[in-house]
Amino acid sequence: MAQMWITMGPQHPMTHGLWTLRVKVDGETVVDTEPELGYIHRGVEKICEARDFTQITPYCDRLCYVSAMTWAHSYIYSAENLLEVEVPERAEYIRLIATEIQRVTSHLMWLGAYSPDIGNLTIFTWCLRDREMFIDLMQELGGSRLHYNFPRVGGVKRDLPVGFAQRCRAKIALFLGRLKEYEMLLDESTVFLVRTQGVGLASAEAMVNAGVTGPNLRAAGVNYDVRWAHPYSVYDELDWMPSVEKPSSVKGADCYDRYRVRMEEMVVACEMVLEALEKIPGGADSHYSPGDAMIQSKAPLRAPAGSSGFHHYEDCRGESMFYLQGGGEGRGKHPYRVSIRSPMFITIPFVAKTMIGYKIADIPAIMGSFDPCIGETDR
Amino acid sequence: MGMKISSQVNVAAAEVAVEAINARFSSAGVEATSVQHASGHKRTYVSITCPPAHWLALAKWMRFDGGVNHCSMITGVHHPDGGPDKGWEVIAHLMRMPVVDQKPGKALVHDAAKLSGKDVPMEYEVMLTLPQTDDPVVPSVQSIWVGADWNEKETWDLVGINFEGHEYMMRVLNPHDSPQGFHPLQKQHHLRYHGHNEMYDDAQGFMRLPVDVDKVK
Amino acid sequence: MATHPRAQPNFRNLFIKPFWMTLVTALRTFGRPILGWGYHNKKEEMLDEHSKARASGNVMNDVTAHEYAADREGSNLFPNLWKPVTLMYPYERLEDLEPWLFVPGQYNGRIGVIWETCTACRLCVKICPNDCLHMSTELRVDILDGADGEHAGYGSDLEVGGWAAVEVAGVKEFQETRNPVTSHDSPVDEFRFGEVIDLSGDTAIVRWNDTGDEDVVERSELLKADDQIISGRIDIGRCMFCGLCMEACHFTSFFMTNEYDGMSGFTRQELWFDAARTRVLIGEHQEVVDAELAKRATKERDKRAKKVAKDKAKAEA
Amino acid sequence: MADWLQLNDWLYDGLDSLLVTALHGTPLADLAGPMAMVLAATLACVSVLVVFMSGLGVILWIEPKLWARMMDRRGRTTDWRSLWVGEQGVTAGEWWNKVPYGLGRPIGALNKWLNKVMGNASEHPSVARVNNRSWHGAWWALPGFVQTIADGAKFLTKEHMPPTKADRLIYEISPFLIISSTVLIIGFMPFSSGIYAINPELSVLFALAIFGIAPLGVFFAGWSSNNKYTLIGGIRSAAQLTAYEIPLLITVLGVCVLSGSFNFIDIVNFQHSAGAWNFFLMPLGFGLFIITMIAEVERIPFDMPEAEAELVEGWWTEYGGMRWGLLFAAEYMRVWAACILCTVFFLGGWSAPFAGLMGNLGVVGVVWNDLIPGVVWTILKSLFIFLIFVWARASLPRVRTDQILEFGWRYLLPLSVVQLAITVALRLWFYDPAGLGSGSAWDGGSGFFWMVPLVVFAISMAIFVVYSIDEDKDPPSRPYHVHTVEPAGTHVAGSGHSGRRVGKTGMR
Repeated sequence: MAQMWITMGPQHPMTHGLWTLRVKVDGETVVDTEPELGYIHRGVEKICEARDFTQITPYCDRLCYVSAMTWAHSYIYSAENLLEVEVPERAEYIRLIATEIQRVTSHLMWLGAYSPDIGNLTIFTWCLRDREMFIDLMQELGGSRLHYNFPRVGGVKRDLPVGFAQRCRAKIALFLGRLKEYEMLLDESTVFLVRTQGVGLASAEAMVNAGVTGPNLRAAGVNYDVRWAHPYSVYDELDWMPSVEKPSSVKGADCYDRYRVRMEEMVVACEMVLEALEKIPGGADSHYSPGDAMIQSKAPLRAPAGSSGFHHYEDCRGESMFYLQGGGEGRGKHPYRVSIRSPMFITIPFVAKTMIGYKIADIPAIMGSFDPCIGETDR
Repeated sequence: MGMKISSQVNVAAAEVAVEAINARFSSAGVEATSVQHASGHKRTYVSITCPPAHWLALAKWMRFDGGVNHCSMITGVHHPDGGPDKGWEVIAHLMRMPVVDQKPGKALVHDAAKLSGKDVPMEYEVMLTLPQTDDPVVPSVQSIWVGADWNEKETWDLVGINFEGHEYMMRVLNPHDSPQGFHPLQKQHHLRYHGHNEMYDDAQGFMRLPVDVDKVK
Repeated sequence: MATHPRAQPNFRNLFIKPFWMTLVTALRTFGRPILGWGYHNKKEEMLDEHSKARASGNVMNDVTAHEYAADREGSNLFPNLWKPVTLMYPYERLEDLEPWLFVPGQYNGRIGVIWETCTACRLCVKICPNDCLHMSTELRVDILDGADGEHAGYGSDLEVGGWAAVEVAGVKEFQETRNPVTSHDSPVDEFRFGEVIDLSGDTAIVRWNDTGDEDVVERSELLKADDQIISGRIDIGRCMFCGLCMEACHFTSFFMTNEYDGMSGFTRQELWFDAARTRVLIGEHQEVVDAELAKRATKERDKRAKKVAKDKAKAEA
Repeated sequence: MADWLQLNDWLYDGLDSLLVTALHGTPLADLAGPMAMVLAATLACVSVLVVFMSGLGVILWIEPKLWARMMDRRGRTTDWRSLWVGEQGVTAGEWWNKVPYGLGRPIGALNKWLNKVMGNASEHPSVARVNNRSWHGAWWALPGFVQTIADGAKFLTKEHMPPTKADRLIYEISPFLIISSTVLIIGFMPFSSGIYAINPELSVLFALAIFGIAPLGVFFAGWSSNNKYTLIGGIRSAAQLTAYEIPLLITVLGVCVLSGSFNFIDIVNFQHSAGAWNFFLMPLGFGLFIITMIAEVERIPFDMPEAEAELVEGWWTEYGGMRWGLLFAAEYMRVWAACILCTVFFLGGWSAPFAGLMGNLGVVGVVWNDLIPGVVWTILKSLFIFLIFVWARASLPRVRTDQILEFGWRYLLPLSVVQLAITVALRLWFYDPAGLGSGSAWDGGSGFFWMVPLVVFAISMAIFVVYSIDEDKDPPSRPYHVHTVEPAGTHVAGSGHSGRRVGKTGMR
């Protein structure tokens, strides 16, 4: 049968960003794929080599513009590892609250973009309407809607604003009710199930070997999560369990399982925020001024040559990691080398290969279920 | 029941892993130590220094006997003034994850407290150092961990360290037609516009004057 | 495997459930103003008293209270049917409707600078990741500092590594006679500046800036000079509103105001904000200047008290 | 049964007598009859087109409003607008004064009056600044209605850029193939007993035959645009055509069998005389008709030829300007035609609902049944059917191409055959004037015949409810599951690449 290469991208509704997927198609069936990344490669690693440790955080916000808070914290934990800095307890709780709200925002953005890929455009406005609530919370906390520059080496920029706890609890309570509405429109819709179940199968061991982690891996039935495997922050003091999904076929997790994992992960994140608001030392309604010892500890500015620090972090899309080497320009004020592990840079080529054998209409369903974010992919 | 792996279990697992590697590879110049993180929960991880020649053997052993099933990241660093024996450095970060294929309808829910032996998640850091050379080459582990495939492509693309045995090495982040030998993360490349005080920048050149600006007729 | 209890591809889910959900959402949009459901369909109990007080009682704040606004098709007969929700930006502003999002200290808006309290220490220029801040400074002598009378300063004294200045002879007379409008020669520098290398007793070693040679000078002749800011610019085109300059400044001269609009221009030069366009609210400006001067005054007073105490202790020892 | 608005009769008789008397004694006298015939026919067609296009304007406005409500938004609300209002007071000013010979002055007066009555006197300065717009309009001016007309007109200004290597002949013909076949359908559809363009004996046959031509035009457009995406879109449209055209025709055949004729007006008359709409006599047929009609006009959930997610714009991609505008209008005309067909077949066309019940309410009954012309009822019922179409678009995702084909062959076809069998049985036993049954449902009165629709409807609803609430313990194996060709995720790095990367630049 005649086969032809179709170029899907760089501007294409399926790509959720700027990259190209060349697909060899035999009729309607996908025979071979080949991803093409690097369209928005800004050279963040090279820029960070000429910046202080505090100045790098705003760049890490802009790595994945949908979940800026998680990426800034991913960098900050590895910078603290390099500079050997202790973080006060309250700052860790504030960081946890900020990242978990950001996780919910990121998953809502994913759901809003995923369902139009399959054809149901109504969910898009529902998700953005609810995401707006959490974006308001982040704006109170970080100062602007998407990029916050919130964490500092050794603590956070600012304490929880006045009245934040009450708004947070009210909005989370409202949102947990909204999730049931999404499920009625998606889970209880045969057409959605038919389009997502049994599509894009990927087994757990193949995914781990290929470097795919996070919700995509937990969809294949293993509750592996960097937050408990390599603990950081105060995750071990909260009572939570990563959301895991029983795979639906012997070949592993399909699009529906990945969808279910993220829906439950939103619930788990909300419960974690509520629990953190109770357990936060100093109380959720007290407000310490910036630079206070409760939320920021002193941190050295320089890292000696030859020192190195790295930290594995659970981003909304997988395991992100920063590897820093100290002793760069400015007598060590700048890092010598910053290396960023982007989960989606490894996952997208894997997903491209997972699509072989399915139909053209399944390409957006499969690719969308892995939640690609191209900002972090190209760095 | 907070999901918590106690630090003793973590340290013990690290010790076991270190002994296993040293027992197997110390003759070949591979040296493994268990190192403690400097901040946060002060977890212990396995740090291995290995001569590039034995990297493939060590990788095979770690993959099939050590249970290290995930290649997290491969970083290349360029040390132009690191002395004769330290010109380039390749740091591979690997992880041992308790992940097994599941039957349909079954999920493996680990209880963090009861993990033991090979199920305890462990971080590995393998450091390969290359002497000062213009053509750094390191064996490729693409065939062992699929995740290492695009990591190595990115490292060659940005830092210029070749991976011998890597199929279809191509540029992934830089444009495909960037010149041969252009690897931006090498130290001889410097940032434009960095540090100088020029107020306005005219990147697109809108302000350039026409060629014949001073011609009268 | 469907872990959601009702997620089965059966006949009921083919269209009944999805249809029912969209119908409920549609009917809910009519019910909102009638049943008194507030923002996002729930009563407004998510506001604490402080924010509720700010948000209510002002006609500009209550979208439903607006009788008419441009681009907005209300309807008299069915006000609840055709009442749009969108915020009509130029005429309604989010900081009126949700003031708790724009608390002045907590919003990363336009940079506001108090130029009076700036001591040209360049910490902000160094900390800015995108090199947006540019400052031009000049060596000056604060002649009011030592003088008495209403503007008497505390008279700061020389420090090692600081700047000192000597009056150039004959310049005062020349200044009187020179008519700046018609004279053809450039104004002569009134002072000669040098860097203080060493202070011992009443003599000081100064390396002059213009010639570079060092010589010993009587302290009484030397005047204290420092590097004062003349003009500063922020390139808003490159600024990413990260707020690091605000944190780096020790003298609270930098503020992130809560303005998010009005920062646009047609060329890059138009985006260079000088002192005029980085103003802070007048009241706040005055507060900050007074607070900063008071802080410096107390610091100076403590320093002098400590010096006096130290001399007295040395005298007794 | 015939309501008072017999437009066709008025036209034909009126014009005939008018021309005969006018041309009496002149050499054209004997031509008066045929001339009247031609003139009346054109006027009939024009009146049908006007009714149809006014309905089309309304549905183009209803869809975004209803869908927006389902998206928890309010939909477009902009209304009558002066020509241009920009910032800094740039307005069209009193443009009506610039109309020559002072013809614009009444418009200005009307505008001032409306601004005064329902205008926008606001104390807020920035609001008053834009105050001289035309009056904002009120709810009865269908806020947002003008937007669709403005959108349509906008396409006239857009440039049409045919792709260079396109097959120009077919590329130019296919849009007109689609548009003309869509407009032809209106020719055969009656809006009420008196308002129709043509009323041939086999009008149902004509209408549905023409309805099926458009997907062919879609296929030609897709192929000739020399674009991979449009090619796939076109092929999908052709494949989809085979899957649902046959069930659609069998369902309509059922309707014709029950009413005994292929003429729209006879079908409606049958439903009136049988005392029950076909909706009650064949609810399964109604469901099948709606599903197949959604597939016919390629709307979500059967949206594959123009699937946004993967084909971006499907077979329309290479069309621009008014060609695209006409194609867009043609798509909505087909949806509107489908709604009217559904009304005529299943909802009793122009007969007032609850006619019997309202009939004995005295004055109200008279107004309800007789005073309101039939065309109003047809349009109202069609709008209701259109709401179902929009409701489906808002709630269901898209189905894959192979799933449509499987769904069409495996579910729609057998069901439509079953439906045909039921209608044939009904026809023979109850509704056959000379048939087996002792009498027929028409002469009513005798015995239980008015019970027939009730019983049929009750049985169908019972089956529907039983099917809906069945708690299937173990979920049935999915009918349209696609088995993967090659187990995913087991590829070895580098193996999948098909040996390209030949050029120096690595680009193919």
